[in-house]
Amino acid sequence: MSLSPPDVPLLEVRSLRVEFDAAGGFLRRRRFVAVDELSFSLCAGETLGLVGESGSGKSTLARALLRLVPAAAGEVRWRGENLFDLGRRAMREHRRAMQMVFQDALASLDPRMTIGEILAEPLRLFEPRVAWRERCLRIERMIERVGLPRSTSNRYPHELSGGQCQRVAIGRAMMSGPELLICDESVSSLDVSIQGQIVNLLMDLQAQSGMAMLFISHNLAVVRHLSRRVLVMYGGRLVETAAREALFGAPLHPYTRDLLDAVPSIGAVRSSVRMAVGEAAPGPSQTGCAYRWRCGRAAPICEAERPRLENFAADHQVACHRPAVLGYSAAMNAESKP
Amino acid sequence: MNLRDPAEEAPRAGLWRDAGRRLRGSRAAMLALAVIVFLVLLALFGPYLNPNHFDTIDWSCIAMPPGLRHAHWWGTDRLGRDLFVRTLQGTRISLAVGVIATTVSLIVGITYGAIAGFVGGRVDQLMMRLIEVLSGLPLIFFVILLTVVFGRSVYLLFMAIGAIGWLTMARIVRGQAMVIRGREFIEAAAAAGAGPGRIIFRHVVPNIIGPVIVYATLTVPQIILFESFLSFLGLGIQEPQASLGTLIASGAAQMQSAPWMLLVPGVILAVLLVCFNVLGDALRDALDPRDA
Amino acid sequence: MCSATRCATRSTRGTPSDVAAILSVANLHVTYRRAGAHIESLREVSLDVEAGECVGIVGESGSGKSQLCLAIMGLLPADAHLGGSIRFADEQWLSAPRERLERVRGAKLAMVFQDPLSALTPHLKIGVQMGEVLVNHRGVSWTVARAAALAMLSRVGIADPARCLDQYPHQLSGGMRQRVMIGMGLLCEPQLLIADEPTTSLDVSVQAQVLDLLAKMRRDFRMAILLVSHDLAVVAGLAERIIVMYAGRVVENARARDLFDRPRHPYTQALMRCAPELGGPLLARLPTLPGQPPSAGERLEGCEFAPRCAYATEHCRRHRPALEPLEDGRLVACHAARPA
Amino acid sequence: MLRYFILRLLAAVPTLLAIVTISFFLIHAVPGGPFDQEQTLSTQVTRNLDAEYGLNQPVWVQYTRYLAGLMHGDFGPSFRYQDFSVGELIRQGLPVSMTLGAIAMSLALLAGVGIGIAAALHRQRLLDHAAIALAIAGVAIPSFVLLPALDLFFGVYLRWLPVAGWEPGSPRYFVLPVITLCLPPLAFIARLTRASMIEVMQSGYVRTAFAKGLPLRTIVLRHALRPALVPVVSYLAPAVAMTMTGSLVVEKIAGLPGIGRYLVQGALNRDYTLVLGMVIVYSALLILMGLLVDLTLGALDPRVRLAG
Repeated sequence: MSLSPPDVPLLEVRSLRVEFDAAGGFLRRRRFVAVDELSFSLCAGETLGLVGESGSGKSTLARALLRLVPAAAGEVRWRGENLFDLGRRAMREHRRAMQMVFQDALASLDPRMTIGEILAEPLRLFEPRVAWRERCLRIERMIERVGLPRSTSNRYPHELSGGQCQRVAIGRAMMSGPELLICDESVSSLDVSIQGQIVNLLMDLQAQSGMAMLFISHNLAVVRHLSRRVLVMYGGRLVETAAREALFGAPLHPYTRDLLDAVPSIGAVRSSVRMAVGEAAPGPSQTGCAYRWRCGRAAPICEAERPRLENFAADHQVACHRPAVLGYSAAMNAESKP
Repeated sequence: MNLRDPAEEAPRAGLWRDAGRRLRGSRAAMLALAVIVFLVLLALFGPYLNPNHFDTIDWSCIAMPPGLRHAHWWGTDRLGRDLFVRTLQGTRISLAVGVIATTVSLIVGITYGAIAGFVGGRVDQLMMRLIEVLSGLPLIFFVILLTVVFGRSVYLLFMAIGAIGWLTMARIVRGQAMVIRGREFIEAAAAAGAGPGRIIFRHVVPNIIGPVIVYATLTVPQIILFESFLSFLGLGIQEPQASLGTLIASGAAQMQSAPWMLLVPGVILAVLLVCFNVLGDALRDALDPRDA
Repeated sequence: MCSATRCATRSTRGTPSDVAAILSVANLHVTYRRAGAHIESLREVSLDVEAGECVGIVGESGSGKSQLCLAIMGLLPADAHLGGSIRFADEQWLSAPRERLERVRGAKLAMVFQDPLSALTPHLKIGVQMGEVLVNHRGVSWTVARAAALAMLSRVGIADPARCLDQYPHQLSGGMRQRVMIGMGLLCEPQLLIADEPTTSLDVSVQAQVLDLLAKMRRDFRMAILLVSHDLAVVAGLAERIIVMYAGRVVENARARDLFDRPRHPYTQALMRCAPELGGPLLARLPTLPGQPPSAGERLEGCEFAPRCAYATEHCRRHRPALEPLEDGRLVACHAARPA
Repeated sequence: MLRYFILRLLAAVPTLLAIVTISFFLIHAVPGGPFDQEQTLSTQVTRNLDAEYGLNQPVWVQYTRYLAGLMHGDFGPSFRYQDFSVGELIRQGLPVSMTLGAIAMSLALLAGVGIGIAAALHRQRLLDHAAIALAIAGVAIPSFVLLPALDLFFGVYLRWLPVAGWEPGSPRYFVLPVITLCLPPLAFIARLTRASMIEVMQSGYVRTAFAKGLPLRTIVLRHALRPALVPVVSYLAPAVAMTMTGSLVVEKIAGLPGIGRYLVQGALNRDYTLVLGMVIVYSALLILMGLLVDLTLGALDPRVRLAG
């Protein structure tokens, strides 16, 4: 099954680049490139998974999309309109449609506000004219929608458990009826038993509202359940993008394969991992493939030339000089069967 | 209706309730608070309990030691003025001065610090440079210049002292504002669409008020001490008005012949300062959520 | 004889009947009195670790795993009240004098912590932090200690050990720090290594490396490992026996294969069901465990898991099930799991 | 490191210049002049004096002349102590004040850190409560109460030590002033050390050190002390500058010939050059201490990177 995007995608990112001032540097400022040459698009109602290890630029990407950190180059188009061209005020209007849920739910809620006040904030911002009776009603409805007891509205974040806080954070994001929800590691810090509850809640809300989701996680198993298409990031760049079946069934990039291999599993006794010992910093390198230090398949060309993200099959792109193509179609068939 | 309007409820976070409970649990803090309240009441109403006036000279009782047999319970000074009334009068002035100067430094410090800390970048650099230069100057230098200008009005003088004493407050507020700015809930508010004004007033300020209040509690005794110091140098309150500092200064000169003239105001000052410090410390501990 | 049954029979007596068990925890209670309330962080915990055995401890946050580790190490905060017994190397451990604890800790009994960045002293070079273990326990000179540290670093797979010795913790990557932590624990060739969530703060790829390292070191040093994790899959590859904890209690204690083949406690079942597997079928909804674990200080009359348990009966809510052996030797604390 | 040091010293020049400028114009803006209070002087004499010291010229001319003098290390003549230049006054008084301040601060640092550590390790026990009581007393008892009280007790009743006065080479005169001077910083340092030590002792790496079986002494000295000293060191810059430039109260009560009184008297008498000289000494010391503190912080924590 391949997804044919409509003419204008909801969100389109073109060669996005984000830089930070690196620590140190004496007179000349050194820049650290967190995200580089990143392009992808997201259609209305679609769920996109984004995986990669810490430091690969996942969170920076999410923040750059919402203009919480400035981008150095590239553009982010929302329904064809470049967000970077917007003024502050116009951007704030757009935030209504694009909301975010953070990793640490407790930290993302103002400790001095009750849950009711937290949920009321988006309404105050985007619909200030709503009467308070109506506002209360909508808060109450949202509290029920995210599966919390009514009495929660008078309580403070620190009085709730991690899972409940994440429900509140999701509720806050849903208050303004977003068309895109960015979940940045939103279930990673939760216990497994709670993780499932939150993932199901997100899926339910998406089914009800038809919003699109960008689901960022290092937990491959959860991403596999949620997303139809998956992006893999390494060192600030995309190294592979594919539909779920292709990515999990027949990964092409050595990094994707290693990542999948490294996931511990109850079922199988894990085979020893072949990754090299000296872990190079996962920051983007100036030349060549960033993954070549850890790659089992690295060749001289990997050092000389940076691989570009190229189409390998329909809806499957990879940035690798020596992708693992052997047995690709067989693996694809096996995965798409059940 | 089950749900109250969230806006009608003042932000009284659970933290505050916890802090109040912890504060009440601290015996030392409660004792200090009781002593402060007692001293404030005594300073306000105490002088009326005694028939003497603070600048009445009782020629029959020059430098009389304390005792309950005569009307001068805490003794008299070299001029025969009643020390009970003079000390309480001095306490009243010292307390007023402490509160005035702290309030002024609070207002200036919060405004300055919050702007510097939240705006950040070049504005912050510039504002901090100014603070650096100002704190390079000895405080006493300013104060002496101010005494010359404002010498007539004690309260005006101490508003001016507060206006200089805001440096540390501004630093604390800035530091807190920068910490809060980096917290995820601020980013969440920005992501949710809140503008800078709303973020500062609804999210940043309520979250920095704790350390600020603690620091204010600790500023009051500092200012009282500073006023005493100035008065001791002869720069503060003018005769026949008295503050704890002037009383101590004249007492120190007589410590061999009439030690009570040093001890009475000295003890009151020390007790007052100890209590404010204990209260401030306890408040700080109570507001520290790590110390559960 | 299966270690699980031995544990059950011995826990009541508390006498050393088997020299093979180097760690024996019996009926351990840990209580705190805070803000006027009694908070029990561990209740009736019993377990044995045999020499050379790897035991996994699994449970969600707040289930008492870390408390158990710290209790074994004798590192609980001063206001913790401990009851029961901990025997390490046939020695009563709870009442041991401080000097004795200091002599054994770091030498025969070592620990690896969750977050290696905060667990390493920021202002001391790796060489000093590793060397001091040997200087302290073996009384060797710093030169000898440094050489030993160097050898250990290359054993745990640090690419440039000489350089690493002169680096500070913040200059290393997360995986390298955890390797250093493990190497530091192994310097005196301990009989038991306690690893408290050693991979939780690491990326999956690095996690795999660290788990491999633990397995290799265990073979090389013939030591026992107590591997703690909230993730069943993490302990699956390493542990021979797995202990599942819930709300400060052991709810199931079984051989790893038995446990994964046929989890008997409803909580273990739920844990296994909830963890999404890469190879598993794609489901419309993830399986979940409803409700929340009981909060600290909350005391329930019956089984702590009853409010979230699909099989709970009135009996479960009234009477707490004891940890009792089943026919295959495993221990389970559940009324429903017991044969009628 | 050396480069950092030099850059920081260079950066201090504009700061110092700004301080001098602000002080200069501030004190000239205040009504009155150095010779106004001398009622014995006729207007003509005052005018002559003004002319002699250049006080009749516009302020900015005076300012440039003062700066030009500073370039050559000349602080100018004192208006009040007319036989002395400001440089001479400071040269005479500074050693006394600095010796006193240095002894007091060293004592405060040693005792304060020691008491702070002891209190932190015996938390909520008698020793801790005693340390807290001392700390609060140190902050709350002003020096102008403490020194007379000490004088009264040790000097007048016990006759162990001289009440006041100064004799070069005789440390007996230093004892009571030093105790008075060191108590407030001692109390503050003890309090800071206690708080940070408690926090550090709860940190992960101290727990690791315990898990390694290290004895408590090693843990405290090798693992905990350095990070615990960070807030103490940060506090030291202003405290040292303040103490070393002399305490007006202590020097006045103890009759010590330090420089503590010059700032206050200079400002009261509009002794422009003396005040500016004192401000320069104070701020230069403050800036230097700030630099030393930053270098020390870098040594205490390798993660701190010294960047210009």
